[in-house]
Amino acid sequence: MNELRELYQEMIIEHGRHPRNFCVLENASCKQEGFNPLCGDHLILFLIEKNGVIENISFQGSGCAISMASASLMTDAVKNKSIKEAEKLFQQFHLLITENKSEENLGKLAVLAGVSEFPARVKCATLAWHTLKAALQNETQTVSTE
Amino acid sequence: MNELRELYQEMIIEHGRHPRNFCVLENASCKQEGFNPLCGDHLILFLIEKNGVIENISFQGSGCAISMASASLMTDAVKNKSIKEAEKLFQQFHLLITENKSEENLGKLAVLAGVSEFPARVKCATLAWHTLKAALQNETQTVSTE
Amino acid sequence: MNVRKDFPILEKIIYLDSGATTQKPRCVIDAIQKFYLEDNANIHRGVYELSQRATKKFEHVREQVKNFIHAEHSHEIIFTRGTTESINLVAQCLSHNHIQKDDEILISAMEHHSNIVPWQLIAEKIGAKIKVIPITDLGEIELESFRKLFTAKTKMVAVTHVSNVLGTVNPIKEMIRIAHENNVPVLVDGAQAVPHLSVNVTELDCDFYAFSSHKMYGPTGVGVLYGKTEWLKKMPPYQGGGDMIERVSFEKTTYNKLPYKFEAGTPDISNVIGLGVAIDYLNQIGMHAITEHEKKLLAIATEELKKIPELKIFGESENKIGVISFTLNDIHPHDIGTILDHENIAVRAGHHCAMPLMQRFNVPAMTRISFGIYNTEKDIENLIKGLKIVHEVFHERIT
Amino acid sequence: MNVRKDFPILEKIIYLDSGATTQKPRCVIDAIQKFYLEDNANIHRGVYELSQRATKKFEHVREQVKNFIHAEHSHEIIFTRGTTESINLVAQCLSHNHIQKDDEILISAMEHHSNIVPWQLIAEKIGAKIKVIPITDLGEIELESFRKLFTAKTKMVAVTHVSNVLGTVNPIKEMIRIAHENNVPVLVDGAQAVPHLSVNVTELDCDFYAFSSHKMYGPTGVGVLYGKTEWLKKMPPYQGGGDMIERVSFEKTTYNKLPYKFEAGTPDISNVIGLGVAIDYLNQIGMHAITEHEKKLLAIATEELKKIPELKIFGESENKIGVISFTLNDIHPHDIGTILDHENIAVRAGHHCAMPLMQRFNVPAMTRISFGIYNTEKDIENLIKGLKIVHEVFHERIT
Ligand SMILES: Cc1ncc(COP(=O)(O)O)c(C=O)c1O
Ligand SMILES: Cc1ncc(COP(=O)(O)O)c(C=O)c1O
Repeated sequence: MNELRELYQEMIIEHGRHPRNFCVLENASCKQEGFNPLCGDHLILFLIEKNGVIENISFQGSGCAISMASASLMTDAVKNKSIKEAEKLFQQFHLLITENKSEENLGKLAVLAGVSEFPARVKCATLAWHTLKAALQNETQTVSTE
Repeated sequence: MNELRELYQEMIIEHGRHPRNFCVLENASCKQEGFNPLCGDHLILFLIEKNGVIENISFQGSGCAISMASASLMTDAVKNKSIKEAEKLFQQFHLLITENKSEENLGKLAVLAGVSEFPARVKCATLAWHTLKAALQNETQTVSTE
Repeated sequence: MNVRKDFPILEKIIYLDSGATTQKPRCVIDAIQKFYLEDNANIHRGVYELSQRATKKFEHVREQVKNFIHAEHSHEIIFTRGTTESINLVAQCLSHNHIQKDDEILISAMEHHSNIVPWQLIAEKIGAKIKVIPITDLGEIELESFRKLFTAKTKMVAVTHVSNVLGTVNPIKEMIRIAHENNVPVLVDGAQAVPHLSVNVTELDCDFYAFSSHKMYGPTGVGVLYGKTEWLKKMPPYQGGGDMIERVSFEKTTYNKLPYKFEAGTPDISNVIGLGVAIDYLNQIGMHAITEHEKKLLAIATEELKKIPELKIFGESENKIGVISFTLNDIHPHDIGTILDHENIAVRAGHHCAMPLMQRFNVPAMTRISFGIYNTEKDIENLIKGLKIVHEVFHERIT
Repeated sequence: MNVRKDFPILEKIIYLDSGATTQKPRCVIDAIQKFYLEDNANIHRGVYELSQRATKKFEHVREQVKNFIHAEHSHEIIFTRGTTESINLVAQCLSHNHIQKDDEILISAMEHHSNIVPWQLIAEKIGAKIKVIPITDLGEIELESFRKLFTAKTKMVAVTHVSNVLGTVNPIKEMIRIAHENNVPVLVDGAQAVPHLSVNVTELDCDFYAFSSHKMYGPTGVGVLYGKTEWLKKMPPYQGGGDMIERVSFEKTTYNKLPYKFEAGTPDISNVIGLGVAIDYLNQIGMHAITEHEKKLLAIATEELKKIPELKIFGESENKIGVISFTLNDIHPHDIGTILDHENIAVRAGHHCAMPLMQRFNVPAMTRISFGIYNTEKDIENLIKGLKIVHEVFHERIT
């Protein structure tokens, strides 16, 4: 039960149910789809990027609590960050959820540390991030974490 | 070694090397092909049948000693026999080479009794017989014992 | 049903995912080992005794399969890799001449991807159309609609015997009758039927019947396609290679007789032998006893699950066997699966390879439990306890 | 090579038919058992730990195969049923757009039926032509003729790495170079190479490479197709079903990425895991040591067999590995096989699934011995003794 409580913290369930930045950005400079065929998690990321900075970001979609909370927390975390910073954040985040290591203060993202005990859920927690990465690299295909 | 000598009796090797009735019958009323894809044994049976009697029979082909000897011995055995008699002979012969039982005097065919110790070779010993049966039933396809 | 001792793995897990693949009884596992230790040789080729013995054992399984599904001839039993390959084989071979441009293929709204995509692939290639047989909210085929779907262009019906999501046992005998009145052949996807029901292809009068060894307590890597002789004869060969030929030359190649025409290359010999042992095992228990056992579990589980508020079951046909798919409030099945797994309970969460069916019921995913011969009431109790923990984690209490 | 203890079956038989299928080491047999006892679950689907573990082990084998044949990416490794299916997959997928009416496919005169019939099937269907690369009396590809066979219509070369009858190791690197100069892709049938030689597909630069687990000390039911990413991306999907799709709807289905696009349905999970253990086993012995061991046996056996009067060996290339096919006077190979079997020696007799090659050498059948890592000089001694008995039975004495 402890590991479960670690994974499904209040904040995750809350963000999962009421995700932040959950809307369409009409004037998005970039739109990217992400998909996890295993469990059907699906999201579309909207992005306004200017001079290497993520000026605004939002998403829509459906999926498990982990994937929705992660997308919600990510959009909060990378807003107004530079692309470089966002990429670094992803690296740090990845380390956190796979090895439960964190070298820096990840802020609210740290609530997802419990994922490290559930390797099967890493894909859920990273779907939004992989989609962001693809968006920043201007890929055209749907991103898949399968 | 004993079982081998039983199988490869003088007469079999001799018939295998110098098969009887090994020729084309120009005026055959029926021609039937037989094939064993496993070992490549192959023969063509020529037949003159009149009023239910096998008036003449011959074959050509190539294959192992058992299949050639069996074809040679069969053609000798069924010549001038009625179709009914030939069919009965096949039944008896089959019993001999599968269970080493013989209810009747099979004449020279009895030298193939050793096949009963080599189930893998039953197909070789019966190829000619199956081909004959098909010929008498007027089948058009190549007979296969595979 | 006193079989748990035959499945050592069940000491470690509460396994409620037999619909995905069943666990294997000790006798099947042992048979594979014994084959490799004592009988291993390639088949249909060697003149030596070892190979003959392997061939005999392999071909004996064909007989066993024939008897198990009550087919008329063992040459109507073709070994494939699984249900998926069996269906692809039929789709591909029929696309050579039977199904042509503008022709129509009927499949139901509850099919597994394995009985959708093969038809889509050939339909796209030759310009044929797929038409969907609708289902009711209870999860049953709409028979009247089915009847009306036939036109002069209808060339194939492909339908599942038992739904892997809804558990519905479809009225395939009736459906086959209707199709045959319209001169249309029927392929039945029996993947979820053969492990649970006594199947009689002769009585059903189906033209093709497909299923997988790994879902019926046998090893992976083996499936079966049953096909009526007349169809198998009409169909062109499937793949080229060893065994499926009679004679090969660069000028002209002739094909082997049934069933070998459809079995190119070395088959999965050891696992076919394992399937034979699985069939013996099932016969020993008796398919009738299995059906009854699983029906009982279904009734108990359905009753218990219905007590949970906000739990919605999909598939409520009267003719239903051991599968229950459900959603629980707005909790995503993936989260339910993780929490149950943490309690050592294996269930399936997702689209169950039936995305169009998810669309039909307008949910992205479901949680599914499915029963096998080894499940018990205790497993259901544990499941219910597990679902209470799901609620707790998500801050809701089951009353 | 001290490996016989790993193969209990060899206590009972002198096995000289590894070209048909190899025996399996204990570790491979045990791994299959262990999988079913501890890890059995369907893969790529379950969210629970058991399924995740099975998936991980399965995908790990893909890595192992990649490393074993020195491919660049593990997504270039596709699991099939065997060499035969691998070749059929390529032939079928390329017949959709790459190979068209009147195009030409080059195959050699020494191909196994598995690398002839799949091309004949598609050639017949689309109206393409098969052209045959001739071989010399020694059993070697005529490279100059090969070069001259290319025309603007040539769309495919399919050639075996090692002949299953002649033992010839073909100059495929050179052949691939020539084909690529002509912008033609090459499929290599590696069924008889992978168990005996260290294979490097990157260095060879082949476009496709096919082989079977059961011929390399692994279980039956599994094969591999290596394909270059660019080709695999260009090719349409092979079969439809679970796993190979991304999203399915009745309107539009999108396919999964590589390699899953080509792997529909539940694969032969337990045997893929067995293949992984076989690769570990081979790596432990070392492919170089294996090649050397078998070359030594080949030299000894060739010398001994040549002492037998009227024995004629087919295939006398300098580049040859552990296979010897021969005829003995006018004694039919089938009779030789039976007599040797009676002495407990398993050899192959027949056309070896290479009828056109039999025609080339104008014999209906041959007797073949083929070596594996477990064979010894003693096996060769026994073979020679057995052949003396053959002579005795047929009333001839070997001097
Ligand atoms: C109804 C149904 N059809 C087909 C399949 C596919 O079976 P396999 O993956 O063994 O080919 C399944 C199993 O997932 C199934 O439940
Ligand atoms: C050269 C060659 N290619 C292809 C095959 C066919 O392999 P499989 O039967 O495993 O598909 C064989 C084995 O018989 C072979 O020797």
